[in-house]
Amino acid sequence: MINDKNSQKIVDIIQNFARQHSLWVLAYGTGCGAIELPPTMTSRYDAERLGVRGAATPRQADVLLITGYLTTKTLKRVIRVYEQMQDPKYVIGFGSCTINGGMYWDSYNTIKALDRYMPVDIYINGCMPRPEAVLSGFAKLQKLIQAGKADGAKKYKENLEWYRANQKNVIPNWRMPEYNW
Amino acid sequence: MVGSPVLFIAVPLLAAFLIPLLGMVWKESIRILPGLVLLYMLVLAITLLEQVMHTGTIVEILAGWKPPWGINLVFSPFTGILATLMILMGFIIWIYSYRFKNVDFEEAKKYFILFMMLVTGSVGIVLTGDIFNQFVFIEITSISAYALTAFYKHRDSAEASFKYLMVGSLSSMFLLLAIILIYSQLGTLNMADIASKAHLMKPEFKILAVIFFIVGLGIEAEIFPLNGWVPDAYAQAPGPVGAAFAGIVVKAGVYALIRIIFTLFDVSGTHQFLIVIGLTTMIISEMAAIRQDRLKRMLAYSSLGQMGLVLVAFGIGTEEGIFAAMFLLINHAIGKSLLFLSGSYLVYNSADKYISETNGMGKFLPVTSFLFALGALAVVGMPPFSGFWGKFFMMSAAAHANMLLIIALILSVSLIELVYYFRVINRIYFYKKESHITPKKPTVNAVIAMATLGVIILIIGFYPDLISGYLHQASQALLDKGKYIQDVLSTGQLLTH
Amino acid sequence: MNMIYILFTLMFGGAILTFLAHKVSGLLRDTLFVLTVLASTVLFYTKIHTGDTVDFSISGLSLQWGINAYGRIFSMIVLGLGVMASFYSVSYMKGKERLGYFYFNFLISLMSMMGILMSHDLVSFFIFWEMMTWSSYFIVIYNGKNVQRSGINYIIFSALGAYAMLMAIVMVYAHTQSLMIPDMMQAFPFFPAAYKIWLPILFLTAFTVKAAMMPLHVWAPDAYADSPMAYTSVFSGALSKMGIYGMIMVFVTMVNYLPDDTWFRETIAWLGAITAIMATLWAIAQDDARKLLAWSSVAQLGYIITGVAVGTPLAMLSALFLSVMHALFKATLFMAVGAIEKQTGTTKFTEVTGLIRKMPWTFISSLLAIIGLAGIPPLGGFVGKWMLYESLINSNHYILVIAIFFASTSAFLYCYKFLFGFFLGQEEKEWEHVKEAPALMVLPMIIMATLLLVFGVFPGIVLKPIDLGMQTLGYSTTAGTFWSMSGLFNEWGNQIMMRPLAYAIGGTFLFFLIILTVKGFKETRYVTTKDISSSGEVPLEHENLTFSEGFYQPFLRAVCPVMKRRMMTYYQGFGQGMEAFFDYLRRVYSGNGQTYAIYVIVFVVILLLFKNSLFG
Amino acid sequence: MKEILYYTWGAIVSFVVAFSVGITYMGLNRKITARVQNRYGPPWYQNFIDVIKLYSKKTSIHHGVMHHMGPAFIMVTAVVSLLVIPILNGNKFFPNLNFQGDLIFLLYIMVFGPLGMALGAGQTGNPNSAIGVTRGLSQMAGFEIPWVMALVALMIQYKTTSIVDLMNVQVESGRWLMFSSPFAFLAAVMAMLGMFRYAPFDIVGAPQELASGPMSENGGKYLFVMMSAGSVFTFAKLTLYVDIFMGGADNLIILVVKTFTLYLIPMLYGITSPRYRTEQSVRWFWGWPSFFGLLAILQAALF
Repeated sequence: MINDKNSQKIVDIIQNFARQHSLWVLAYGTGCGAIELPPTMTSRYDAERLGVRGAATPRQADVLLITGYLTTKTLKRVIRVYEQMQDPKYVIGFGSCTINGGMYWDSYNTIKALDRYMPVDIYINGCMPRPEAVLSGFAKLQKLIQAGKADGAKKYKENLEWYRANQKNVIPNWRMPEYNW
Repeated sequence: MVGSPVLFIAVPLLAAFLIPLLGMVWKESIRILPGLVLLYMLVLAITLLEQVMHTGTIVEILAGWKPPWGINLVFSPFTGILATLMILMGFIIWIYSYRFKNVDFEEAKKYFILFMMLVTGSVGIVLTGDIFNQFVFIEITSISAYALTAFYKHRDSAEASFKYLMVGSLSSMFLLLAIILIYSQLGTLNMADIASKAHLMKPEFKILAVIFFIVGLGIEAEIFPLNGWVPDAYAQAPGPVGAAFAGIVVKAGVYALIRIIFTLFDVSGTHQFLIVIGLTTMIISEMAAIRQDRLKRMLAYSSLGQMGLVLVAFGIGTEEGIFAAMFLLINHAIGKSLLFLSGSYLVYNSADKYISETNGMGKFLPVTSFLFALGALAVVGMPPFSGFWGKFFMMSAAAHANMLLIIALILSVSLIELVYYFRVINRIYFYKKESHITPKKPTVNAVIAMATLGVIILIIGFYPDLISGYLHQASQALLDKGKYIQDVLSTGQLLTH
Repeated sequence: MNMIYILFTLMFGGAILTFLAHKVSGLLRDTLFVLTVLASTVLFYTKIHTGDTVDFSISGLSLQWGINAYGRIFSMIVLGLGVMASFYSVSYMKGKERLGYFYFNFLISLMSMMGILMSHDLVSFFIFWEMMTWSSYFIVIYNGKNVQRSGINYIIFSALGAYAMLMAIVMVYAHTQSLMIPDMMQAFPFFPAAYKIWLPILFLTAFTVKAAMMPLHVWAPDAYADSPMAYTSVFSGALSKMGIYGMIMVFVTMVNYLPDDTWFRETIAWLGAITAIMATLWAIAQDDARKLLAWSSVAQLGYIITGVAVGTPLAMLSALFLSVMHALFKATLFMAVGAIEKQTGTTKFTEVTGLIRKMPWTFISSLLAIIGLAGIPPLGGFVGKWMLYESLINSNHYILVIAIFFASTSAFLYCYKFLFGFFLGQEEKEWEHVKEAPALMVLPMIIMATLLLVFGVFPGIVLKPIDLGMQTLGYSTTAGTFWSMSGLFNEWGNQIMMRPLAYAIGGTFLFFLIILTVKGFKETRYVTTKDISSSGEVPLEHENLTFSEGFYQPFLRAVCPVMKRRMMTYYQGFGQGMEAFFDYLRRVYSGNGQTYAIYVIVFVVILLLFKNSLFG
Repeated sequence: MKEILYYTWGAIVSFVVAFSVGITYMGLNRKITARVQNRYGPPWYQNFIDVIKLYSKKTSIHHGVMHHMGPAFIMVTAVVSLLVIPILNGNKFFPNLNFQGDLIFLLYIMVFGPLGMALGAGQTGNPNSAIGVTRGLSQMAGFEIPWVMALVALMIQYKTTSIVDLMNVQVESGRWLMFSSPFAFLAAVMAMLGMFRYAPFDIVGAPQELASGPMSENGGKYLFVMMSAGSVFTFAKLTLYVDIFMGGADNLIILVVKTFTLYLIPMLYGITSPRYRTEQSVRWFWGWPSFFGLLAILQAALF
């Protein structure tokens, strides 16, 4: 019965619906982008009507929001946080800095392309992206989830060695527990 | 018949004089002779005591003069028990001090002579039936005690001895005054005779005599304002002498006081006076004891407190009270002697005899420490050791006499006593030894002496019936004044026939 | 020879033999020790029957030993704990010094506790009481820690109590000419009025010292904490119950006959409740497990005292039941602390963490014991507390029940602290080598924790002997009335209502545990305690992030006004004042011969001046 | 056997009802909070979605046996108190296990779960969890006082320790205890604020401060069970209050109305309040609420 394909499909639909409408966000306020989150969450734009809600710890979170540039120092922590999150999990790159370094494109200690180090499901462009952009980003993510295409975590698992190599490349003293998903 | 009471005085006195003579012949004899004498006396005392218990008081007349005029010795259950106790203590202390001053012949000779004198005098005080004779014995005891106090010839011991001497001579003076008063009034010195004629005395003279007796004997019996010499003397005298003071001399003093109060005169208020003075002694000396930092002084003060308790028990005045007092007396003699004997080994090699110098001795001197603890428990009155029974009988006697407040006072003072004894026990067993102290192992004879005392404590603790029968008779004998008079005086009559 | 004599000879002889055997060999000593306890237990339960007595006399005092049903309740605690603790201590004390001394005093204290229970007269009661005091005292100072503080405190307060009791005993003896306790009971209504007030007060002073009631409790935390844990289990579990034993007798035989006993009962009950509250608060503030459990013992005894003082049949039943339960769970907990101390060398919560996987059996038994202590169903503690509340409410003690409830709620705080401090928290490299305690130590704990569970579900096992004992004390049987009326018990005293509830608890728990386990079984992983969500930071091996310093700081801040004053400081002040006074008085002995001569003269003068009033 | 089945069926039904009502309440709480804050807010069924999402999380981690069992403990409290508290007057429809003395039983079983969960939280080794637990326990020692005072007042006034008896009293007299024992009700309601752990008493799991405290290591299925238990327990507690103070309910609709009215109190008080520190909240509970509790006891003792 459980293995039956149709019922599995129904279960998938329900699960995806639930995942889609209940996004608990762990906002990693790395850069200036963090300032855009309060308006997103509060009365004006009210992200909670989409089911988006803050999560306190990585164990409870579904979405990791990288709000801005990442230095190599913070990258280590971000990776740690990402690895502590439970499947299914999604990453949103927030602002230009996560895409190509943005205004820090030539900084010696800033990460330029986030997706070399962790699987990003959605990038939100802008410097800074306005709350509307953030909301549209969430909506896009929800669509991806509904379609079952937000599989960054799976990619990360599959290409772990490549990611690890990149990560170790920029982080000099790599003292982290093994990733046990 | 092994002998008669007169031997209790004659033999040790003789021995005291023989010691130097024999010492010229065989040096070891100065050590052995006292022991033999005391052993003989002990056997004699026990046989006589058995006899007395069954047949009644033995009165012996010296030199053929019949009682009202001559000197007589009374071996009643009461005096007999005290004499036996003293001789027993003397014997045990002899065992303990057998090796005392082992190397120094002259010193040892002096010690044993004085010790024999001390025992003679004390036993004499108890046994004699003549009041002037008693005075003489008190002087013998005192003088040997002065000498023994100053035995070490240190500055401190000489000072202590001098204090003792000063107060002691005052005591003799008052005693003599009292005796003169009595003789001038009644023309007799025989105790029984005085007792039977006491009502003939003018009341004010009687009271005066009692007061002088109380002061004179109170110094020996260590009652409160008169006992300033005690801590110094106990602390400065050699260990066995301290034990002898606590186990023998005080007992004699208390006996004399009690005899005066119970038998000689029936002045009203003396019992209450005993209680008040006993309580005062007890409270003040226990308070002083808890603040001592030297072991022997602490023991001395504690001894004062115990004697105060004994006086209170006598002051109750009932048969039960006297029984309890006797019990306490015996327990104090045994327990305190044990404490002095073992305590002097605990602080053997320290100059100042501080309590803190007993730290950690439990590890190095296990037997001595154990016996000290046993003695302390017994003195404090922890069941099932001997002290408990004394305290319990005393309490119940007081309760029967409806003296509840006194019980409460005594118990609160006992609390103080308990605290300082347990402090010492804690130090002995659970503190680290001070590095500059080298413990001295007790000699075999010392261990035997202390162990004997320990065994007696345990035996009495578990089986108080062993002595309680005797003590009941003794207390009846003390209370029955008429019988005492009759016994003594009728012996005289018998002789005339 | 009577079996009772044999029992005491056995225990006393065993004690001495054990002491002597210490010099010969360790194995012989341990064997003798355990055999003595076992043999006397077996002897007691097979050969000595309720109602057996033996008469004898010492120095004209006629004494009697025997056992009644009331004493049997407590003998259950004493011998049961004795057996458990003896096995435990053989393993716990291995390799320590002065074991002969320890075992000797251990056996003597067991013997004297049995003696207290079997004394039918006041003198042997007192003798055994004092023997219990000094033997336990010698164990309290066995470790040599804080000897002058905890030891002397203990002995002072015990002696205070004992002397109060001695005074009461001689008062009774002087008045009735008999030392028999039954005679005293019969004669009490006819005592003079002053005696009727003072006797219970004096007796209660003695008993409340051992039961560590409020103004007389200051010795208890130190003494419990400083004695070796192998003995503390007996000390806190059984020895303190002797105080309860005596208190109940006083309340039943004396307070009941007071013309107006309400104020008396209320005072004691409130003192018990205040003890419970204050000791609980102090337990919360402790960082050392020994201290925590010691204060907790004081608190638990506070409940029992309240129950005794209220004195309705149900309250008495609850007090006795709680006594048995307290003996079980507190002994288990002290043993657990001992096991941890043995394995890690420390008992501080701030030092040891995360032992749960290293010492699982110790954890399980202390978990059960803690649940019992906290009074959470279905363990034994709940039954006792439930009866206590019910009795307090029925007897109109409204505020008292709040006080007790407050204490019992706050108890959760230290209960959690105990479990968390040792067993939970981060698992450190420092304690990686720690292994489970030896079987001989774990087994007694497990057995007692299991008993706690059994007694919780089938309280009738314990309630029935208690009921018999209460009938000896003159209560009518509680079996038919209270047990069935309460709806919690059936006529056998077992928890009928608890059965469906236990099914519900068990069923729910299992169901959701299965859901939790089965759901995504393959994707559920164990991660170490270093792998925690701490802002992306990875704690290093030597970094211990466990929260243990200032554990209940906010709560303590909230209650700090009541904790500002400590009873101890008052006693210390009193003690110092007394010593200063003594020191002042001691100067009477100036050490100056002239002064002494003057004393003599002054004494004579005073006597002469007042001769008429003194001897007139 | 039949009885067991009957009770099991009853338990399942009550559980489902309690779960759905409770979780709806929590969703409504979010919605109302949002409206008060001038937001649109999530839909009322948002918490359903959250629960399902948590259930459909694929992976989860635990830190040991106690941590694994923690949510089950708290579920036990929720379910057993639901079974003991009579849901409707006269035990209609929902078979129940109440008995004489169940009030005291409830007081203790309500601690069982949180304590068990606290053990689980302790095993995670996360300092935030332990801090949260200590705060929770401290706060519990605070609010239990007025709560017990209120209960004791009722117990002594009506000489019973059974909830059903209290309900019968109200049914017979037709007067809610809320009106006949107003102080007890006040004290109990003030204690309820602490029991629900909404602001201003939400320091236990304050997300910004403690990263949700005791739950900070729980995710996925563990959080799912805890959330369900929370919703069941919410319903159980509200039902208990309705049973004791508001005359119980004859059918589910009345029950829902009454419980929701009651639920508005902590909810609205919470929305409009900042957060107390632990000692502040503890002292708050020992202040006015306990005073009202005392008044309640006085009232019960005197009248």
